[in-house]
Amino acid sequence: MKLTDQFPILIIEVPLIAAALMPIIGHWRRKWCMPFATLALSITSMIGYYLMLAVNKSGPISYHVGAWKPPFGIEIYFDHIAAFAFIIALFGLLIVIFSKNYAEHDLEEEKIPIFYTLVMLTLTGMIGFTVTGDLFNLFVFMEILSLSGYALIAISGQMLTAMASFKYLLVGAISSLSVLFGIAFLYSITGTLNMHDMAKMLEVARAPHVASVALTLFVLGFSVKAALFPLHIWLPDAHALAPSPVSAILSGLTVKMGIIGMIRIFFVIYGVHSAINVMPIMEILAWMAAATIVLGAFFAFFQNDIKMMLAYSTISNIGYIVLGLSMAPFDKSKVAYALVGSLVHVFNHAMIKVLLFLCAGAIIYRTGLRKLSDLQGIGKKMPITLAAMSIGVISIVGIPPTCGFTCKWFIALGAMEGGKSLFAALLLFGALFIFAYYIKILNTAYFREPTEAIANVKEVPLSMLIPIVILAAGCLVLGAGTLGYVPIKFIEPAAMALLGR
Amino acid sequence: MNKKVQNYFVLIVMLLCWAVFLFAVAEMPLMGDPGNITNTHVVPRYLEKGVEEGGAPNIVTGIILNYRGYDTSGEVTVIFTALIGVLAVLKRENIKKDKSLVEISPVKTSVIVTTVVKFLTPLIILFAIYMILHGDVSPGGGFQGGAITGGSIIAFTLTFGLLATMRKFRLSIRIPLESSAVLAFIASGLVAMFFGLPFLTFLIPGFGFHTQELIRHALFIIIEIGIGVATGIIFASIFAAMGKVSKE
Amino acid sequence: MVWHLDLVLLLFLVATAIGVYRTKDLLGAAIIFSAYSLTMAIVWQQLSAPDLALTEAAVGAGVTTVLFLITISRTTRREDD
Amino acid sequence: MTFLSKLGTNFNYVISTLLFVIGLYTIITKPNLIKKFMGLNIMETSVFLAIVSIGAVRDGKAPIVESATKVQYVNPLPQALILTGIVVAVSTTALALSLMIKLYEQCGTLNADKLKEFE
Amino acid sequence: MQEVVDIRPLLAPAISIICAFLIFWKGENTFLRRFFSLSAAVTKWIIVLSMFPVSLKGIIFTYELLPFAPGISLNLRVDALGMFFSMVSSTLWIITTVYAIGYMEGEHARKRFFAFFALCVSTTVGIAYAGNLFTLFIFYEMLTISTYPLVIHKETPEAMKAGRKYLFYTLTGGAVILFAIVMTFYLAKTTTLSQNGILSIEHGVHTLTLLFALFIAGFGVKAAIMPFHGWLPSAMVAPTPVSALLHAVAVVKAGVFGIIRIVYNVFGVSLMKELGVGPILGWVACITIVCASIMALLQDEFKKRLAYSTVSQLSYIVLGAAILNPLGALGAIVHIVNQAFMKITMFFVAGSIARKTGKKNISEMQGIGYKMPITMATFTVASVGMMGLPATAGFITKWYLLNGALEMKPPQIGFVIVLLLSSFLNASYFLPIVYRAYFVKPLDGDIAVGEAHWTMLVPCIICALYIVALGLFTDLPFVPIQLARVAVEQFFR
Repeated sequence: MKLTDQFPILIIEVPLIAAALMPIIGHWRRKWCMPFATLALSITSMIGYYLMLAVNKSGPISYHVGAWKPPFGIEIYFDHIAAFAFIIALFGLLIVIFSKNYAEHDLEEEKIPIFYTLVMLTLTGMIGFTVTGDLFNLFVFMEILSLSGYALIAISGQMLTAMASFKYLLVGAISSLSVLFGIAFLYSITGTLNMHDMAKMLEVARAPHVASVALTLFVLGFSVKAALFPLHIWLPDAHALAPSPVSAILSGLTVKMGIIGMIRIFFVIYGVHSAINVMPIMEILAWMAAATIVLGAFFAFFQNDIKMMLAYSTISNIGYIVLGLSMAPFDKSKVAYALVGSLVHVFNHAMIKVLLFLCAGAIIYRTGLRKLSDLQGIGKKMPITLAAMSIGVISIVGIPPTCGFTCKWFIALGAMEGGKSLFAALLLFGALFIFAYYIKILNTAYFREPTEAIANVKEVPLSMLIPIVILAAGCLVLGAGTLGYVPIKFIEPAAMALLGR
Repeated sequence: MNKKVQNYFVLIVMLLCWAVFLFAVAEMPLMGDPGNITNTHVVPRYLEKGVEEGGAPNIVTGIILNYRGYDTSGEVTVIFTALIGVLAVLKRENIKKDKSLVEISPVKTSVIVTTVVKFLTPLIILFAIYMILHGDVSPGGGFQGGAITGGSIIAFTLTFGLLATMRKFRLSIRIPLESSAVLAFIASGLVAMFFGLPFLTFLIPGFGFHTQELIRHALFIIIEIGIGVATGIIFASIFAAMGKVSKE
Repeated sequence: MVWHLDLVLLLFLVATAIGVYRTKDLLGAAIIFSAYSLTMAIVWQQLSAPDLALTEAAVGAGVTTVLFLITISRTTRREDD
Repeated sequence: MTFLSKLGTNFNYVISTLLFVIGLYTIITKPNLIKKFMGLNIMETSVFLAIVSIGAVRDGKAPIVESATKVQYVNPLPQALILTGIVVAVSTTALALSLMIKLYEQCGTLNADKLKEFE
Repeated sequence: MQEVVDIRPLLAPAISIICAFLIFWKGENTFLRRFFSLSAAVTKWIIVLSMFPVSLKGIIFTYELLPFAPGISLNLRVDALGMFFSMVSSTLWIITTVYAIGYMEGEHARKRFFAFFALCVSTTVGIAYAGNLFTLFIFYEMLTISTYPLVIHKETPEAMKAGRKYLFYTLTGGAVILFAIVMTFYLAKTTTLSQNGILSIEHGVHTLTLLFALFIAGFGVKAAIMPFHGWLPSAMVAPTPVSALLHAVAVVKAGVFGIIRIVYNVFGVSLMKELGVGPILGWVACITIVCASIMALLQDEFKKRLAYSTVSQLSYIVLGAAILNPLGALGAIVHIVNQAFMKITMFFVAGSIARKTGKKNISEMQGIGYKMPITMATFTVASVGMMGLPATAGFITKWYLLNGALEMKPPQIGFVIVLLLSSFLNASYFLPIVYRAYFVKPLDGDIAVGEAHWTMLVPCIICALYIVALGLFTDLPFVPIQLARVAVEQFFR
């Protein structure tokens, strides 16, 4: 087989190789870590780009590791959802470029290679999680990305980071366990671990109770990973106290893994044809998501710490995504507006949130301050960063013509379609609430005179500006125009496939 | 008091959860029944063809290395991650600055212990090596062997202290060895790729039957050794990082 | 009959688990936990899973316990602080 | 077949779910972090027990083929999975314990209730 | 009817946006700033004017811009009504810019001010040219955002408070509108405005009524229909040119414009008649008219009083739209321009007085007429117009509205009464100012003539003259009222 046929595995292996070699390189030449990581990630994102185009052209790609036909071996199933791997690689690249100065500036000498290793590992885990077609393999990759995530939070070694990390670890470990238990239950009634095969066996399996309990366990586990409302306790501390590049990774990408897990479970394994009716749990999810939107926005409103604010807004945006998922119509007659919207929002929110956290990181890097009240008039000192941040803010609120708007439009439309106008209203007003607290950032940034604390603050170095500017441009360009179509056009067949049409 | 009430409440909730589980359990296929779907759907192939396909009389090893080898590569990545995570939280021990608990503990290690450990460690390591190399025909394999090696190293450290142990492995050797498992997997996967086969294919066509067997066995051995060494060193390093106490 | 032995072992598992819960002294709890792991190893041997038995004996009873012990010695023995 | 008799046959599952719940109870109610982690380990092993029991076959031999004669083996797949699972468990434990050591260096306590005051 | 694809609808808003960015780029330099603002204003005016005769023939310009998601795109479409609104705003922009240049002398952050000023007007024109509800919404939100820095320009706590209030009201309105738009799209599968409505009765009376209520609530915020008018008086802290812009040109007019669009282009006359929501809307407007006028009576601060009078005047337009017959519609549309000119004159006067003498309250303004005769003369003209006496612009509106109300079947005598009552109330809160200005000696007794700077005086005069002109020449071919007639024809075909 040609090299391009090997791409589905290479997209996981390239960062893994980089991760494995990173400590060795770091032991000899500290300076080479960052270039090496950049190189690996750029190769990965090229591969991802190729695969994305391939999927878009000719449907999902199935790759059999070790030449074992599924269900005997492990299958790597690269479908439209798995194309998120490309996004992970790309944003990972930007974040690594950004974190060059951070690592040199804030970390002690010997932790630099460790930092890059962990970043590569967590990206590997996420990519693997996204593309794998085997349930147990998914669990393994989930562990990789979670463990490296826990460690990354505590890497700076400052006060409280260990506590935040531990909180995350405890909850995360329990959630992984519940996923594993779910896998156990499903395996006991299907006798296979390959997702598609499992879906087939589940249709003939005569064990509704087992299947429902398994589904519940899965939903619980993944809602913890996605920080859905009652299970979101770990998120704010973890995302706020972590170093900013790490917060960008966690908040932009890692949280999405819970969502992708849910998608796999709901639509691939249980699916539309399955004997188990997933609708009731969808109802519950919808209400949880609604609560998440409102409460996330509500708590964010009272934060003074920028990163806390961003963390809470992540929670409420996850609410949007899950709301969209939960309103996916299972009857053929309806258009899957909501599903498309939330799938697009998975990507958009990743972009916006990475942008925002990088901007916050840039500000903290220059000023060392993170309280909003200390940062008055920062906009006059760091114009480019703050301009980018404002773009991010506008898009996360979902004001056209930025990319945040499209998904809200679609999800609201889907809510209408599902006859849940209440949710649509809630969503739109939730956006309003979010704006209410983001306007505080803009106010302090632009309409105040600089305090003497930040009197001699300069714009951040180029290696930090480049990712920020690129992402900001993305937020604008992908919001409108023919480019604005691209994510939707790409995701629509995916949604159709998920709904088995 | 309040806390007690809380605990009772939690207890009740837990029992409810258990009840829910029991409903599922009562519906699960009967345990030990050969006719279960778990024993009829995928597994028979492993049991029938396992020896010639999987290439190991010990089917479990065959599955670990061959059928589901990719899981195992993920597994070694996980333990590698664990090590790096531990190093990120607590730094690597530093021979000059740090001591181990034994060195600062008031109790003097008795002669008996030292002698026994001195005497046993080589034997344990020998047993570990046997287990690593013999994993495909008998229970055990790279990981178990590695764990045992790690245990022996830990015992050695506990007796003779950080300094004495860690001087035996210099950092420039340890670091490559720690990632050797991941690298071994990737290497043997890349071999297959080089011949244009999917990742982690061990049976490479285009050679004579015996050569194929030989290559496969060689790859197995490489992986097993990689896993074993890496696991041992990783456990030792984790232990050293956790057990160090800075001098001041 | 093997299954009865299993039954006893399983009940012993539960007992050790509760013991871990109830012991105030963390060192003791760690020891009980290693007993738990060893029992688990035997159970798996009974379920004719020798590889797992070995692994659990080496890792669960060995390494994990040692890690617990060293953590306790680095931090504190008493449960309340 | 009645509820109870099925439970009797699936006794391993009963025990493993019980252990799962005990572990969870430990995690929730015990303030001490090390204790919490012992609870987590108990949970993990309980899940492993469940998975291995899924693979068990009455008087089946361990899946090591000595001779070509046809004998009833137990299901090897769960064992392979659990091998991975155990590694994952020990990795999580190692990371968590190192975090605890760090925490104790910083705050001087491992009691969750006391740690709250530091936030 | 005839439609032509043309780039000019795009150019008109684009000019001001470009201007805004130029100012952001080189705005520190006073000369460049003024040059950019004025030249952009004039260019835009010329562009709009060049479309005027064509659209007077009833021809519609369209221009397809970026598509967003499937089904929603950004397209521009200039019918007579949009043309009319854009004429008003672009004309007034020139005048206001001239005035602002004088007024803002020595203010801080002038760069920001003028940049957002330009942005604000371009979004207004965008609203005027919006071809579908979605585009309308986008520009509507952009207007909100770009007005905010103007409102809080002084950056005092009070200004910040006003700004927050403004944002809260308008954004909530925006969300309501978005919700309604989503609903519309779901019902009608399109949001493109068409000459006689895109919705039809089979969507269900209750749904449609709810939809209508939502739309009115949403646009009513900017149109300051009671009880959504709260932001308007408190937004008075903004500099005078801004309040002039807010009240006369951009924001509030965007609101009423939206309402007219909803009534005629989304629901359409026939559907409105079937639903029978017209009179209800009319009565809401009437209540607003009366209450706001009474509130205005109680105000002593000059700008506050003007603000409340704005609230009441806007409801004339809503009322005209709600009457649902050609005369009413004509009155409503014509009042857009009339009220704009009258109100802007008043604000200019208020601003000049404040700048010149620092007096903000009416009670302090004894004999201001001696001091600034020309200024006060223009004010007098404007207030006469407000009362709707003949030979002024106000009279035209009143005339059409009254006839419209009488032509309704059954004739709504209530509306007639309210209209007459309101002109009485107008008189009773404007004449005292005039009286106080001319017939009461100033306290400090100095009657030395001291007019404001010419950049502030000339706009007042122009506007005053225009008010009279509007009142007198209603049949010349090129006066706005002709365009309004075309618009009405388009609605009632």
